[in-house]
Amino acid sequence: GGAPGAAAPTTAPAAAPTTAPAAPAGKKFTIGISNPFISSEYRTQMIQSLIDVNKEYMDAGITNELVIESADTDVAGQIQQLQNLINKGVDAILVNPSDVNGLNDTLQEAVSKGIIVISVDQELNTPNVYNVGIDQKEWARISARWLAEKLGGQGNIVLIEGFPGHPANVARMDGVEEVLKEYPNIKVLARDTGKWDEATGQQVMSNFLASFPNLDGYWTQDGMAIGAMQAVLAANPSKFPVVVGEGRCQFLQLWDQRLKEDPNFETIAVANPPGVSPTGLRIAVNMLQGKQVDKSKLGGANGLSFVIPVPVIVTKENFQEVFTTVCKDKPATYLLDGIMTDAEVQQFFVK
Amino acid sequence: MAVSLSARNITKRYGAVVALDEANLEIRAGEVLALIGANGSGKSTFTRVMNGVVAPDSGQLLLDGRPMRFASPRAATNAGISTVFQELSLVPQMTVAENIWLTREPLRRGLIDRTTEQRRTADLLALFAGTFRSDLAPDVPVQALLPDEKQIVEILKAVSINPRLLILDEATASLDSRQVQRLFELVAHWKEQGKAIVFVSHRMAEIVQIADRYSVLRNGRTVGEGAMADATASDLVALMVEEAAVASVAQRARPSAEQLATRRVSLQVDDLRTAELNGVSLQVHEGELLGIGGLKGQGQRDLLLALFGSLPYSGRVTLDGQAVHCSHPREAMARGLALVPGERGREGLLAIRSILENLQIPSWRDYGFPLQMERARRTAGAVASRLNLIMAGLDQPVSGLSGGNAQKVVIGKWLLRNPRFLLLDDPTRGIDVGAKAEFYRLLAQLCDEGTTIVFYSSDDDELIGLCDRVLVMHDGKISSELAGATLTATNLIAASLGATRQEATP
Amino acid sequence: MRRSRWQDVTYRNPYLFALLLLIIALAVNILLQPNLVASATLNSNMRVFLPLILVAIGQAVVMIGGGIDISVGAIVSVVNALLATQIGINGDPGTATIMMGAALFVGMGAGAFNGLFVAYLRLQPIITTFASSFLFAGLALFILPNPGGGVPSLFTAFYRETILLGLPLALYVIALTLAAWALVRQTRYGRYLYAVGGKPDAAYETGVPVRAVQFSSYVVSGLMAALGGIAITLLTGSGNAQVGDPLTLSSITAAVIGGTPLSGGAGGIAGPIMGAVILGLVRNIISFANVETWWQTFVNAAIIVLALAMPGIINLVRRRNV
Amino acid sequence: MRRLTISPPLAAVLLAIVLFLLSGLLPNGFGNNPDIALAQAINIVRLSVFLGVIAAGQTLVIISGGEGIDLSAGAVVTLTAILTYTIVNGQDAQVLPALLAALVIGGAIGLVNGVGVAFLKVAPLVMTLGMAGVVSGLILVLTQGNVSGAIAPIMTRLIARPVVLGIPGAILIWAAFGALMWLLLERTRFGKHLFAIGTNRTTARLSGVNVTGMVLGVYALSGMLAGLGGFLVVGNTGVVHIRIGDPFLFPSIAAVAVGGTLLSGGKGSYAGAMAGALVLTLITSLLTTMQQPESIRRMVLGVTLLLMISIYGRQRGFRQ
Ligand SMILES: Nc1ncnc2c1ncn2[C@@H]1O[C@H](COP(=O)(O)OP(=O)(O)OP(=O)(O)O)[C@@H](O)[C@H]1O
Ligand SMILES: Nc1ncnc2c1ncn2[C@@H]1O[C@H](COP(=O)(O)OP(=O)(O)OP(=O)(O)O)[C@@H](O)[C@H]1O
Ligand SMILES: [Mg+2]
Ligand SMILES: [Mg+2]
Repeated sequence: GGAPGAAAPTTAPAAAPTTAPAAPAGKKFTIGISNPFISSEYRTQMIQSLIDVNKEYMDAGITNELVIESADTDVAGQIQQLQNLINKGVDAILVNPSDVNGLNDTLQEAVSKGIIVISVDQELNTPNVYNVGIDQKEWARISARWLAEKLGGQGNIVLIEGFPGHPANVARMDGVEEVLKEYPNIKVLARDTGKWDEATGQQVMSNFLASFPNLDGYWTQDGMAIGAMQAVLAANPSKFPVVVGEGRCQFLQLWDQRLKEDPNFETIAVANPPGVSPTGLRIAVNMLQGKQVDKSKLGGANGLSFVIPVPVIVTKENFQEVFTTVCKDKPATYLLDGIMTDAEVQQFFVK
Repeated sequence: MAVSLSARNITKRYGAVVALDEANLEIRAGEVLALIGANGSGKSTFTRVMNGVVAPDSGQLLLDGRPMRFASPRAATNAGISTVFQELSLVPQMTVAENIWLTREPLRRGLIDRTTEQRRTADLLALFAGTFRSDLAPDVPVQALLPDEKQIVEILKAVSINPRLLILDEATASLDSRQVQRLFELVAHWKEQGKAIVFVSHRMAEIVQIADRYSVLRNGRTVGEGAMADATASDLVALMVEEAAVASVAQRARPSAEQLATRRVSLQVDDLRTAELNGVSLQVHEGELLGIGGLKGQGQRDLLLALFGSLPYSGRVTLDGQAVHCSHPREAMARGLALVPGERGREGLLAIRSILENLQIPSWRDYGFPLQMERARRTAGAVASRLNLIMAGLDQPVSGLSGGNAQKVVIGKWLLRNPRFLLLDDPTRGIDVGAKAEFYRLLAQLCDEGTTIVFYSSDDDELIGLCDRVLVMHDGKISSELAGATLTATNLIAASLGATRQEATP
Repeated sequence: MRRSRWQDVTYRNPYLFALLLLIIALAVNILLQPNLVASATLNSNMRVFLPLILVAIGQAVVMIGGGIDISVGAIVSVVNALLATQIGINGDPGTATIMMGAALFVGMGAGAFNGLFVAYLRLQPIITTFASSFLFAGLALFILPNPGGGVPSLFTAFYRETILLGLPLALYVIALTLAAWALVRQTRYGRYLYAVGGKPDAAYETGVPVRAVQFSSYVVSGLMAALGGIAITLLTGSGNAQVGDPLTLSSITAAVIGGTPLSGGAGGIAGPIMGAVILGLVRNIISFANVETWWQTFVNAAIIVLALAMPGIINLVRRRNV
Repeated sequence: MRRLTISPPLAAVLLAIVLFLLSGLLPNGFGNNPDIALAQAINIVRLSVFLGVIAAGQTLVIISGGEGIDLSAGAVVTLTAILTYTIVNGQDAQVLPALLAALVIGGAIGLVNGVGVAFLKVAPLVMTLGMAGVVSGLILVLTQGNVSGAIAPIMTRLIARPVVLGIPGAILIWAAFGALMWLLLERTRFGKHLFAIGTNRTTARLSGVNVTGMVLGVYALSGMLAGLGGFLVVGNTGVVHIRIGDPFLFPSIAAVAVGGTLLSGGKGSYAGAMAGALVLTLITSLLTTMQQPESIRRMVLGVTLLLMISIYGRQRGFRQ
């Protein structure tokens, strides 16, 4: 998949470009990835596509191995992962952080050793640490806006969120609230956490359906959307609520299944791409090769974030196309994705 | 330092059970008071009131004439009262020295002085020198000791505080005759020092030998007190139990040696060896009551456990002419064996479960699926009444039973199975005279019905009074065989010490 | 009844097996990562292990006293939440010091809460501390609903970078606790703890203040959890109300590998310290042995299970050979 | 002076009823509408079933004593849920083979626990904790993070949808299951031997109970029941993910404790665990409806647990 040019560069750099340490000619780069949580399809796909993209560079003689530190662990464990990467002498570290501040000192230590550190998926506000990821707030606004419009600006809804307080969840819920503020006639009856997993999402939705038999719609995110949809299908309420989906083939299957019963069924699925990490790998390699980052293209809290546009949005318009092409030969767990090509990431660098 | 303690109108209830009912007791320095009574009459409870473990519901304790209320065992210890508990108060994981000096460790600059502790322990052990194995040393964990050695440690622990009042609750129950004699020598010495001693035992001979005065409990009430010199053993028994005449001494009509010889050999053992047994061979006839004697810890326990399939062994065991090698108790059970183990609480009972379940665990397989509970209750109830078990009901947990009644449950569960071979490891320990007499009758009856019994007892009188033959064990071997005319107390003691070898009677 | 020489040796040195494992783990790790013993690397490892080490020590004390503390992880979280919110990234050293002192009291308070229920209200330890772990975890989330806050870098730098005479700070902390423990073992309190864990009824009949000793063991565990909480806060420099969660079960595993049985009355703290280090080293080894991602969790768990089972396997083999 | 006593299962059921009635009083509770109340009650019971079935294995293991506990239950639920999902793969015909596989695999893992506990003398807490890690690792190795499959329509019909009189199949299955558990514990030799080994293993052994066999069997059974739990859970949710079983682990232990089973073994009932599962599910649902944050929920759960065990979990005192 490619990236629509939502954030395509137009102007030349204004700020002073950052310099990355240029590697001596002929030296191959070693890249490390630290991932503290593997028990999800998102992370699986992320690791796999990292391996695939690195293979490209390895074949081209640019990198050698990709050192993978990946296990289910806590902050202390991730600190140990990072220390091991430093001790193994990697040139760049991609880190999917388990904690927003907890790794700061360790990441600084890596930076001070001349290692390029890029946080993927989750934005960190740490000096000299780059971020690569989507704009979570905007990501949530897309589906929230769709829901509000579909409801015609009025109705009773519930929200099922991820871990309360998790930065990504906070950003997303902020986005949702911003949108809902514009629609005063949409009433939020209740809000609960589905802890970002299908089963909990399913359980929470079952509870909601039992408590609010006349629900008009709900907003949710990620895998919880599948659980919630299952709950609605199982309860089979007299009025089918307006649902928000997720960018995963499994959800598209449910969508397809529902369409057979109700040809007018509509929903939306916005991809949350694991591909931001391999995109991060491409950025790291370019930096290691001495390319200069065009700081004016960066955003985020500390101006060090590479903001990757949302690669796929599925609505009734493109549903059939995505479902029959992308999902055809993919497992149900496949997340709709997008990895920038090496050419595409050049937009972030000084020409 | 002369002490006097009197307990007045002590009452203690456990739910519906009245353990002590206005009981009284009086003891002075320099005397040994025998506290006697049937199982469950409240002796242990009484001692536990005196040492602060149990808070009485009502009544008064006077120490040296002043009213006293012990808030904890510690307070009693501080007042100079120490106790040898019936169920022992030792921490298994800790060493002998650590156990003896617990709470009273010798200190130097606030820290424990191990050297002094070891020395003092060795001094105490010297009191019983020669009556235990060399394994019993100050720095050995108590869990590695045999029951009699643990009992000795418990006694030494009680003595180590140099008490003014020493309470011995069935302290002799696991001791052999030599150890008991040593204890009695010490008791005599302590008496001279002016200590007061409360002595609880079910062995009448011991009581007669050591006590100056007696106090008898029946159903928690004090029913008699007086000087030992003024009473005979049968007087005391009459006080203890309501039915007048009980055989206080074991007696049984025995078949003659000729009669026995005509019966077939039902159990034969050749060269049995375990960690403690150094080659034991023996033969038992059908319906014979074979006694096993000897000092504590000479391998008697291993012999019974090995026969019951509970210990790995080498050697040959033949049951009814068929060679068998049981590697689990259930295999032994299937061949008609039953074992009443030596440590009731640890090996014989399921404390928090009901009497019914305790009686039926070996037998559930006979009650089909789903279990026929009515039938199980009926048979269990029959055994309980046959043993005169005093209980609130079959559903009562065994933990609420007195020591002796609990022992009846352990015996009862095997009677339910009508075993063909009954192995008994000191089964009358802690059983009162009434129950003992009933038990002896039971043994006789079982023998008559053809049950083969191997009976180890630490009570020589029992062996002499009941057994057809007695094999005395010494150092993991059978050192002699006594029967008929040679089965006498003197011979038994002599053989126990391994001094002589008796010839078997022809 | 009679015990073999091996049983005797292991009885007297309950941590012997842990020591053996530690040596093996160290050897394998050094083989794979030769610079492990360089003081910087040693420091970077030990500072990560220290929180678990401290918590495992407290756990071991409770276990010796015959209990178990399922709430240690939650106490760590409470302390972390407290420090991160009350000190803050830009907090001044004065407040920070006071708050760390206060954190110790909070930990002991939480331990006292457990102790009250277990020792004086006589509830079963495992379920009581299980219940209180929910209470404490809720409290931590209440204090700090969202990850955030932190402590000044002055403090984290001290924790992360202090190396005296070539040895990391963590080693001095360990030496200090070992010395304190050696002293405790020389006191009556030490004996009481083992007696209470071994057979509480017997200890009571002997005059040991059983309830007070049980109570105190939970206070010690709370204190050690608070120290662990301070250590992990200094390690991460940030607040996260769930940071302690994984420490509970790891601390029990570390204590058991270190020869402290769950049945109480035996063991020590040297073993659990080694146990905690072993758990950390195993993770290192897996990382440096380049075990494939998908196999890492399995290999890690399998090694731990094997380590737990090893004494049993040895005994089984020995019994067969008798 | 008799102390007021109440049987723990009864106490838990009473608590459940009180909680349920309370939940009706909430702003968006069922109020005085009996139809909604009934629907709500059925929903609560249905949600309790899965916890209840998983708590069954936990009950057996805890009763068996020796500090018995099964911390691998969560991981086993996950593994068997994934297995069911992949084996069934949307086909009704594959449901029975999948159930069989779930039981066999769960049982096999339980058996390994049993071997560790019975032969290698590893403390159950750490043995099963270690196995939980091993099973989680196994899941990762096997799935590599990707699970594909689907449940069969018949599973949804039988487990999630109403079968008779508006009662979902899962509840009927649970009722039958509860009766079987009672039979197993109270009316079979296995049950009697289980209580015996939970109370005193030496006594049990010397009374002819095959202690090793029982320990092996009980852990294997616990694994099988967790396997059954995994099968039912996926039948209900219709989706799996790689940690689907985790949220059931600690509640399964709490349910057993709330139901009055002694955590030291030898005493307890499955009726108690069933009531405990109901109580826990109700509290969770109640707090959800009340819109309480996670922090309050946890604290309420902790306090409830403490209260319940304070009512009947007290141990004997030293001084009598
Ligand atoms: N902890 C307890 N709970 C309930 N009942 C008890 C308890 N301890 C003793 N009892 C009851 O109190 C009565 C007296 O018991 P106690 O142990 O004092 O008898 P005893 O004279 O020492 O008997 P034995 O000779 O068998 O040791 C018995 O009926 C017993 O069942
Ligand atoms: N004295 C004891 N105290 C506590 N637990 C014991 C004791 N004896 C045995 N056990 C426990 O019982 C279990 C089985 O022990 P053991 O193998 O001796 O008995 P068994 O299984 O009945 O015999 P077999 O293996 O020959 O069938 C072990 O897990 C052990 O922990
Ligand atoms: Mg008594
Ligand atoms: Mg065995």
